[in-house]
Amino acid sequence: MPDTPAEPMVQIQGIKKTYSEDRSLFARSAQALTAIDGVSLCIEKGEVFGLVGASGSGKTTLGRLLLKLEEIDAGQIRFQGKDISGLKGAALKDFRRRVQLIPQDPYQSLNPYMSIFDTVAEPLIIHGIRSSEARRQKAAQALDAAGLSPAADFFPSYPHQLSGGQRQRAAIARAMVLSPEFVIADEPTSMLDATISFTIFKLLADLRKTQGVTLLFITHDLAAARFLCDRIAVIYKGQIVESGLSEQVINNPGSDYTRALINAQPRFSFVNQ
Amino acid sequence: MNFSAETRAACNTAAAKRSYNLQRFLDGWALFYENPVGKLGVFLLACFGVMALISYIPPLIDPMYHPMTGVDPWISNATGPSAKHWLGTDNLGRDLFTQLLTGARIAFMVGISAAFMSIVFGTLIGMIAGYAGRVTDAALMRFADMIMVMPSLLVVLLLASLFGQLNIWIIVLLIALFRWPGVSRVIRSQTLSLKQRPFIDMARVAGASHMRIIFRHILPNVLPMACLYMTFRVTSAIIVEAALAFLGFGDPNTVSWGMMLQWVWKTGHMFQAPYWLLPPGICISLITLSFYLIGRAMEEVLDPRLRKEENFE
Amino acid sequence: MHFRKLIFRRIIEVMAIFFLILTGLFLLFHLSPGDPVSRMVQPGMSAEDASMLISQLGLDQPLWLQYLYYVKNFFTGNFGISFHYGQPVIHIIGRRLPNTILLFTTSVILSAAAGVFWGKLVAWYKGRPIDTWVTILALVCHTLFLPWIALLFIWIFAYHVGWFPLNGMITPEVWINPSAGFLTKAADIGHHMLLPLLTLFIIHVGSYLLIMRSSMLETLKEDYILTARAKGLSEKRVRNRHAAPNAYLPVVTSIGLSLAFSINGGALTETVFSWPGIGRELIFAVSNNDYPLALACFLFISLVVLVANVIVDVLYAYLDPRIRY
Amino acid sequence: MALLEVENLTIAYKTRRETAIAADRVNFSLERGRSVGIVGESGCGKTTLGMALLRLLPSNGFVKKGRVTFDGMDLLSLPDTRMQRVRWKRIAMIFQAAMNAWNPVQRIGDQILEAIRTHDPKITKAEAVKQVEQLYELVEIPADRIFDFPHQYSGGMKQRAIIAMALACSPDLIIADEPTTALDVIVQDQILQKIKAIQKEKNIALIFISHDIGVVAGVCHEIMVMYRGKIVEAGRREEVFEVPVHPYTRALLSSYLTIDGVFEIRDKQSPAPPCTPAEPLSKELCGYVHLCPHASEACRSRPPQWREITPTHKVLCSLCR
Repeated sequence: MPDTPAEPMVQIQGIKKTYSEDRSLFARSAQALTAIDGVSLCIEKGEVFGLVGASGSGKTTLGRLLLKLEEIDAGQIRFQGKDISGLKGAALKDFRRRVQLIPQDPYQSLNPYMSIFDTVAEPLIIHGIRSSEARRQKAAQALDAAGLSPAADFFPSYPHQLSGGQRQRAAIARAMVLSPEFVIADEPTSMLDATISFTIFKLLADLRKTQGVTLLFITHDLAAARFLCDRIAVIYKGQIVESGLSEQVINNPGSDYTRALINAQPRFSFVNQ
Repeated sequence: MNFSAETRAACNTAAAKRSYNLQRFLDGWALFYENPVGKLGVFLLACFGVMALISYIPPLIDPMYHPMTGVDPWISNATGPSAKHWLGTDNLGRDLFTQLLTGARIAFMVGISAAFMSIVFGTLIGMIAGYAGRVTDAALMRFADMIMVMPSLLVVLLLASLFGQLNIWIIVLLIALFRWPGVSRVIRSQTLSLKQRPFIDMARVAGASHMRIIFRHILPNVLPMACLYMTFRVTSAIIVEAALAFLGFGDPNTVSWGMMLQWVWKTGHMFQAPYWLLPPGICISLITLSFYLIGRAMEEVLDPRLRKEENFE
Repeated sequence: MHFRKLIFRRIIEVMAIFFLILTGLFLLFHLSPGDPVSRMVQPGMSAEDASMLISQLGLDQPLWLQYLYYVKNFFTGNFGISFHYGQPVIHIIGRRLPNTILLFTTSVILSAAAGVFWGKLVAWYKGRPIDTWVTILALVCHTLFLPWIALLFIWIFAYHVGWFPLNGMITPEVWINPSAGFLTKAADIGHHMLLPLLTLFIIHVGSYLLIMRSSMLETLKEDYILTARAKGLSEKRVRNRHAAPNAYLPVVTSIGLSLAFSINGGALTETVFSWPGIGRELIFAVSNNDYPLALACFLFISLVVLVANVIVDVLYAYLDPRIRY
Repeated sequence: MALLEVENLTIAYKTRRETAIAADRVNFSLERGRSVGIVGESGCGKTTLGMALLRLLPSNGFVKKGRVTFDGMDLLSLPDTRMQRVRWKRIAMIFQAAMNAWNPVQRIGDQILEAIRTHDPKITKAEAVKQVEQLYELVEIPADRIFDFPHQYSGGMKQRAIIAMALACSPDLIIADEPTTALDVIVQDQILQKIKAIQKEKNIALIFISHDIGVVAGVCHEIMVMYRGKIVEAGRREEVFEVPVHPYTRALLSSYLTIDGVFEIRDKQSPAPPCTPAEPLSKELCGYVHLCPHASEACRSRPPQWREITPTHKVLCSLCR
């Protein structure tokens, strides 16, 4: 793949997505909801990009569009320079290998009927790694990297036997097992307790350093985005209202919405720091 | 993150290494068996199972005990219970007790095969409708609605009149064909909620094919519900078959409890021969009750919230 | 308004379903072995009458034209002549349909009302002996074999005790008497109706009770029940004003889904009690190969179920403001 | 005497296999007009505690021992009908925003009216409606929305309406259980400001339950940190934030991300300024011992004890000397 150093990982140009509410056979109602309304973004190779927005702002939809879980209505998404809208067959499978998801809810993101090994090894089977020895080795590596070690201890367990943090680590291991180039983390800690989510953030930062993966971090929490991300975009009602380097966005917010968001953050002015 | 020694030890114990499915099943069974409703259901069902098994024996002892063709040469009218005929005989001199035993066999056969077929149809259609969504879903569900508003008993009757005498397997097939919509509605709504769960997204992102997602990820999750519905479908199949036979549209080559009731009703013995009227009705009611009890007990083991659309049949 | 649009849509849907049933029946009739003409025209008819009937029903036309005739005939109420009665089918339906609707609606409304009321109470006392016993009783009622329990009732209450007539809907002597007023006639029908009604009631009340019970138990877990309690309301008020109105909703849906099942039971009851309804007529026609009558009975029964479904939908929309507003 | 005194409150749940303790020997008291925040991770028993005060535990939950005294009344032994009069009239509750706390088939206004008229049967409907209008003004919802159904409200409006209903009978104590979870940051901030202002203005006592220590610190005078059913540290919020002593509190604070970066605990040294031992209350071992970076042999063998750091700041930890 011709990878010029300047080429961005993901380039989004003016994409739109609307949902129609009704899908009955006999009546087609006209109510439509615009989830994404003309978003353009560029995510560079190797960076952690934060997408911050309130619930219903379209941030999760944007992630799903990037993952090709849903199709855009207008605009263009280019992944490593190539338009993804028409991908099919082998090309789509190749895309699936390169782009992965870390989901929101660790209690729902693992199939309760599959052991941790089956879960982590499933992408390997799908992508044609036939030798079971190779699969074991790769799965073990991924679990170790995600902080579940010794991996062999976790292979036979089922999701309900793990704690929330452990499950999220298993989900991360599954996402990383194919060594993807681009990972979308969709509110990876919103269901976890504060102390646990902090460790997950640190794990994500580690993975980026050791594996060089590009990360899109979707969150409602400006503070978490600042902690983890190089650059931040703020999304509001389906539109990007502001984007830039994290420090810049937070110290010099350019839009009223971002300013309101920053002002609404809890502060501990009573503590003499 | 640090894991405690206990957590690791817990993962290593034999119990944890046992398959999750097996573990779930054993837990579920314990909960099921604790429930008096479930116990009673299993007990009743075991009784009927024994009846069905020993139904093969009497005709071997003496051909006059054959439920269809065996006629007691000394009896030409309906008679009450005696040492020779424990429940008495019908107006042709056939032994009611062996008829009753054979009826259990037919009930099991009809109930389980029709239920199994309708569960297979219902689960497949429900999964496909829920997973595919959009037009496929709408079309399949409208079709299901259409079948659901049709009174199945009367439809089968009408078909019987149009196509002539139905044999027992055609009846089974027809019952199955008219009984899947309820199952597919439930399986569909479950599939819809499963589809929202991130592990399906994870599978798609990993590049899994639709087949893989349906059979590897969705099917195991809806299977318990399908099993539950199977018990309810068994009852409904038994009832429909019995009602058909009662109205005179059963397979004339089989003896079922519905058939026995038809004979007692049509030959005008219902006021004179309670020994003939009571047993088949009690059996039909009890066998449906036993499957129903088992279903109810299973329901409490499975998540009760899954069942929003209670079914009647 | 949202509500009207919804009901309107539902009516369109139901009409589409009915049309599909109509078409399906036509196809089945022509797919099945046997000659359509001989099935619609009684052998004993004079040649003149027969050819008139054939041209009326379009049986001498190509299949697609026959279909158009068939649809047209449905809307003009022309279903041919019944073999058994020798009368136009529509007249027979006209006489039988009200009887079925009387028995069907009375039984559904009574058993639903009783089942919902008792289910509400039983759910409230979950875990107590009364709950266990009523639940088991409801399960038994629900699984009783309908024709058998009907026969049993006739045997006990009509034959042995003699409280009720053995079968039928009216006593001819009462109706022949010119001095009999409306009340006397109504009482006579009521007397005949009681036993079939009791049969249907017992079969249905159990399932309605069980559904209401589980719906109520689900509702009691909801957060707004906690709010209602926290507000300091009395337990009775929490139950009747907050839990029950929400628990009705799934029950109404279930009633809609169960209507087809109820009509099965209705047909069986009518047959055993010789209640002159359309269900009994269908079973009778099927037994006697009276095809014109059987097809028309089936269509009208489907129509009854569909109309009842629309009524249930209206009721649901009325009970749930999320649909109304 | 304090408005609310909770002594040694132990709450348990009966499950199929065992009896699980959800809250273990909880002690605290609350004065009129003061506010206390209870912080802890999910499942630590904080919601159970709130429910127990109103005697609204689920059917398998029960108070094992302890006393709750509210304005001189022993709440746990009050007859049901009298307890119904305490509910909402004296102690009101603000439920989780994510919960569907509104009955979906009744108009919101009717539900508020019901609360008012249940506790004041003599009030006329017009007067009660007037009261609701005033409450709506207070929580800033237009009065023409009063008789809407819940599904016509947005999440933030529902939450504000819940606050309006909580104030309807002018209670002495409000228990707010995660009132802003699942709301957007901006809406959350508005609601918190509202709760804080109303609490101050009406001199109401407030128990504020949340998993988010930052949110709690914004609203409450005092903070209690709960871990696995036990209160492990309690004190004025300045004390807890400036000198957190219990290792769990420290972990909670040092993983708290603020807009300016990670929250920095001023005192970098691991536990604890010198303090005097308080009355020993606990018999079992510390619940945090398996995760605690400072756990010593003593922690694994002896139950932790309450230590007093200042008269208002206490901690349940053996490491504190």
